[in-house]
Amino acid sequence: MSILIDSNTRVIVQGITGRDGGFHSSKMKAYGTNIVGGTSPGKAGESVDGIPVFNTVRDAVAETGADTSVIFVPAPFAKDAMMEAADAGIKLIVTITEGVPTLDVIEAYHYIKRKGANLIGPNCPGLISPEKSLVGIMPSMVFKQGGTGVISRSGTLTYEVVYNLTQKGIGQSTAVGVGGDPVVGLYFIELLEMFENDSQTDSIVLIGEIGGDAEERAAAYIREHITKPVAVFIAGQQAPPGKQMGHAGAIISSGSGTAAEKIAAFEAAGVPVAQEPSQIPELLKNRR
Amino acid sequence: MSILIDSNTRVIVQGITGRDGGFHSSKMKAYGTNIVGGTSPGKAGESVDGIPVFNTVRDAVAETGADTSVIFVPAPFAKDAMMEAADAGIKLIVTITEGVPTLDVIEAYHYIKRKGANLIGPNCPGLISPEKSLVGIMPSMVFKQGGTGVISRSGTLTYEVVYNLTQKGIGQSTAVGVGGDPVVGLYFIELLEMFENDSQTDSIVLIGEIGGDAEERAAAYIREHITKPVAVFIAGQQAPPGKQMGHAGAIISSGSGTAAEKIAAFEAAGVPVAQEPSQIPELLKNRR
Amino acid sequence: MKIHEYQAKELFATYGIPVDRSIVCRSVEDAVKAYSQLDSQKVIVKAQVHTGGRGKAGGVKLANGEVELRKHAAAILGMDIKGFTVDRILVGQAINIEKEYYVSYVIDRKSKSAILMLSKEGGMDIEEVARISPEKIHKFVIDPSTGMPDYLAREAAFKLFDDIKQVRQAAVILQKLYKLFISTDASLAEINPLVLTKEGEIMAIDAKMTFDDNALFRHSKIATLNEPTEEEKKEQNAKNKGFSYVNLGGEIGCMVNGAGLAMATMDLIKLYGGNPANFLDIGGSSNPTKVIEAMKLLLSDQNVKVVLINIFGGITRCDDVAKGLLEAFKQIKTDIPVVIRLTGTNEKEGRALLQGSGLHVAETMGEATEKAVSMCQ
Amino acid sequence: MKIHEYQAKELFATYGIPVDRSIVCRSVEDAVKAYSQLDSQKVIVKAQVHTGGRGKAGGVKLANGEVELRKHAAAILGMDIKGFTVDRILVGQAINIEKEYYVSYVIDRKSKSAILMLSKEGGMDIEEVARISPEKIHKFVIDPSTGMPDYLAREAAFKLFDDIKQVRQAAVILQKLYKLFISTDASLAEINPLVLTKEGEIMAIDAKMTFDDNALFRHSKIATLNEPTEEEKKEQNAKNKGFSYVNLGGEIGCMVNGAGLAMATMDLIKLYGGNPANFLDIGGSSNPTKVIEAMKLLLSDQNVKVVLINIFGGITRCDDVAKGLLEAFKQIKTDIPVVIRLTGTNEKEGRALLQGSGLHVAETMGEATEKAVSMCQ
Repeated sequence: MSILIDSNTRVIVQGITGRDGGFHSSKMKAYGTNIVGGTSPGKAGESVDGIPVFNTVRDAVAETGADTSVIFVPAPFAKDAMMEAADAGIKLIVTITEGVPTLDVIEAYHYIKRKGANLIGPNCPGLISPEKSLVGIMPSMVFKQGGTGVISRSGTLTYEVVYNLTQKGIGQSTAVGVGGDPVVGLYFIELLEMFENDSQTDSIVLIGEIGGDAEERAAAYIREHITKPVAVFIAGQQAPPGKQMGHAGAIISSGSGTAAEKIAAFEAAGVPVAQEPSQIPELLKNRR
Repeated sequence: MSILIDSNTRVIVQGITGRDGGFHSSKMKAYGTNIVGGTSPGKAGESVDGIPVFNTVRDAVAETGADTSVIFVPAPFAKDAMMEAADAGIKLIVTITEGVPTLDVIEAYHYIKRKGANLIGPNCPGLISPEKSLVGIMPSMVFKQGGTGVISRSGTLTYEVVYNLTQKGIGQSTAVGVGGDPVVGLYFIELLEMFENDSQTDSIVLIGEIGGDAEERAAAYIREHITKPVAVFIAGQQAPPGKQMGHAGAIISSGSGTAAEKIAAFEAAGVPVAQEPSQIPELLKNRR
Repeated sequence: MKIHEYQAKELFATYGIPVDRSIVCRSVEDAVKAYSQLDSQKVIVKAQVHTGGRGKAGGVKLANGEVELRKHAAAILGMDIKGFTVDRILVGQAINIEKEYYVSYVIDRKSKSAILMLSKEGGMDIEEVARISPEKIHKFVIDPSTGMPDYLAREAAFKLFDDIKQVRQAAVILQKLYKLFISTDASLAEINPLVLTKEGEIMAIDAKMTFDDNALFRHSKIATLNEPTEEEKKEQNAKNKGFSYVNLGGEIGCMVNGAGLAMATMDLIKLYGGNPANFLDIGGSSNPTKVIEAMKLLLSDQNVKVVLINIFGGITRCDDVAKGLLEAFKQIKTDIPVVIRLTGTNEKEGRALLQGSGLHVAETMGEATEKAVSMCQ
Repeated sequence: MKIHEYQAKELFATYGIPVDRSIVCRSVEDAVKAYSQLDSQKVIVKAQVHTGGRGKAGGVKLANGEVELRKHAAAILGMDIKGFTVDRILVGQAINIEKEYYVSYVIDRKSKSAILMLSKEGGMDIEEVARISPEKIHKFVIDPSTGMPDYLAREAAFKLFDDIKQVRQAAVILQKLYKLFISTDASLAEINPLVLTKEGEIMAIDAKMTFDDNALFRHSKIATLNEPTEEEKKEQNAKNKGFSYVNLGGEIGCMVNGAGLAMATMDLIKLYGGNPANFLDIGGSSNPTKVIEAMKLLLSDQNVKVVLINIFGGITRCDDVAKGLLEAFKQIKTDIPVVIRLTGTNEKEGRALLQGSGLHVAETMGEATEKAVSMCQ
């Protein structure tokens, strides 16, 4: 087992004829992901790297039985793409697109939820269940199948952490990049719950950063509900208030959302926090 | 048992300080309905016939634990009242108001459904579970507790039929006036299903009329799913096409929605159709 | 409430939906002036009436040149189409049609939603298409909270077109038509046909809209477009007094409280061998002034030979109803026999009060109807 | 993106939200002219700066008469408030305030919604209210598909007012402010205080709005109101080149691919006893031109003594990254030492390529950071 995606997941790519969509479709397909189709209005009948293209998500779902979609369309069209996927019956929508207006995300998120589907992203690297399925833009070669679930607000920092895990022989059940925007889909608590319930997962790594209070809420949730060992890294201790650190969501506003508060919350909950990414494998081992 | 309402139902009246709202609140209360409160913005703290008035439905629900609301506000405000009730957690919304714009009903209906609640009406007389609870404007004295479920698109025609039943000693489990507009809440199929599953109900009377094809769909549903005896009356055999017969929904458009089609559908499904309302008790008895 | 094609096209234009250039005319001279303004050798002349089937009735003609235009305009103006006299025609530039499509938004009772209907079989009667080849009609149920987002409009447009440029054009039209439909509380917004021109444009060359009467209070501009027929005026007058009235042409006038019971009463008259003169629902209560007004309405119909009053006394008890009726009939002088049937709460007391009033009192609907029918013969 | 109070008030007025009469002025003479136009003995003079706390800084004054106005205007214009120089003031009619309230719409990460916040504690810093008496703040989570229907606006307004007339006034303001918030893709729309005047009017006498940078593409008018500081301009320039850059004032310049890793790198520098000069995320790929641009940016900071490059090679393999770096450093001439740490796919091959290039190569983040810090001392 793993969470959200596995070797049975059937994926379509929205925006498959775009530069990024095409490039990563091939990457995902090469990794072994069941990329069953793609969409690009007006290009039905064409194919990208052998993957059939459809005009609409509804057509793609009808023809391929897809249950998951990964979205690469430009930001102004991302809301429409997310809603199209949900309306067509897609159950997991992974939005890679960066720079989507927040109110668009809010609208799409609530619509997706109402349709009984899940959203990951936007502005995220996607997710991977190593050696089963990759949905997104993660560099698959740093991952290895195993028992650690990874949840992260970041991209390369996740790869850094995972690379350290893999090098120490600690594989991953599923790694999810939740996205760096202030409002995104699945987040710490939902994913912690999924990992807690996943039989393959034996430990969890949570990578947080400044901005918002999701880490604080996650810490409280872990104390109450998570029995598996968790190790944490928080980025942005040196970030000045009021400045956006790359990710739109990584900003200390009105003095709250600091790394110090977050680290304190995890420590208060008895969850070890790494000082550098390379300490994570050790912290996990110590807990086991 | 009965369906939708019983002696535990806790009812608030939206628009309780209006003429109709006040009059029928007293009637319902006198019948024994648990009228626990009413709303009228700006009149919190007042009372109508001993019933406390609140500014908002949310306040009323918080204070009284109401689960059902009956709406008497004027048509231009009915949509807002329905949505307010649903948003405040009311589970059954009964809209008596006549003349509500159809698009308002559509919007409110979908919102109510999304909130997991049920709508009856608008433009309906409400419903009654005799000797338990009356929510609406039905003349309670013609009803008698018993085993026949009644579903009707009409008001006085329902009373006429029920009066005939009661006089013949046939009581009712619940009688529901679904409303005479083209778009209303709970309708034949949902209510047939509820009556089929209700242990008190031993037979069902369905009173239809011209317009739409809900009777045809009900006939098919009865054939497939209803094991209890059903008797039907359809009004409007003499109605000319294109003319609205009182109810906004009672209109034969483009040659469809005629009484003849509906009667044929029930007969084809083996459901007896009365030629006059007074035959209904007999038809029910014949089936038992 | 219905409006004319030319009025619907004005609304279309306001909402940015492309329509053919056309001018409404009330005379042949107007039409000739319009012809020169349109600057097109061929024009279409179309009767503007509140009914369908004008084409079959000869109310739509293509005119090649001014002479033909004069001929057709003269022929169509004043024409009678299903009881409607044509007093306006629409003169429009003839369009080079490549293909015709059908598009409409309409209220769907079953899904309790607005739905979009599309078909490649444009220009035909859509009920005909529905009957012969229902698979050629595509339906989209619209979620009122999201309306017509880009993807849905595109998805719908793909049902009609393959070329992405045409799909995009059509999608925008579908979105604008939806906006018009919702913003005006329409119950129907139909384009039949929507055409693809030989020049590659997509436009509406016919337009039909009807509106929700219950919502006219918030659309005062549209309400001013109302043009009721004589019969509709009578119905409207009744409505203003709190009645619902429809003339049925028979001899037995009926007055009933409640629409369902009123329909059942007219059906019963027919069942017993009579002919109902009307449908008349006097609404919930039955106070004397309402009864007087209703009787006046019934008696204004020359065909009426008997009046049948069928009242169910519920919240208002039968004895109170009877008192009201007696008071009303003190003021109504007529030779036409009146049969009254009174049922419901306190019915015996009610009927007792009516005894000896000269009104014919009955206990059941059946008895009352039988009486009324026999008095008619 | 922030705008000034006077600009926000112009938006308020466009959306029908009542505001006090006020005029923006750039000089004392302007202010005197505004005074005569306002025709009010007492006026308020307020600094227009993109920061809070202007009141405490002396940037808000009540002027009774022209002499006082001149004095205050002269004092405030040119004032420095938290590093912002005041070049504009807003002169507004003084209002007879009965009571002050707080109202705002803001994006809430937890509920993933816009929320409405209200409090009877108006005029105060809302974070202060939240800290001391959170029960005095009322929050309404807004369903984006229904927005602010009448009932919800009324419900919210009842949290501030008891009188139904005031409730209705306030409810309309709440609906209009929501419309403004949504229509402009705002991330904050705050009225603090919303006041009830002694005359019974409800109006906004302050206005604060910030906007979602990601949505400015569809709000060109609002985008023109952008007034970046010098620092923000530098950040904006970096952004236009595909970077995220924030100056931190230390000596170790860093260049990292990915925001999270960049934050982790600056944290590690501090942990190892150094001071990061900046946050710099050069994004996913690391082609030579990007590296050159990023180096120019780092070297333009006079404080930078060492540069630390931390690259995770994922989709782009480390050997390809190394080739790019070598190519870039052929064109960059600098005496400042550069430490490079390269990890990820094909890292050994990558590091091998960099050997002998004059760049200091490290294997781990720890090692690289240690090196950079020691070089700095």
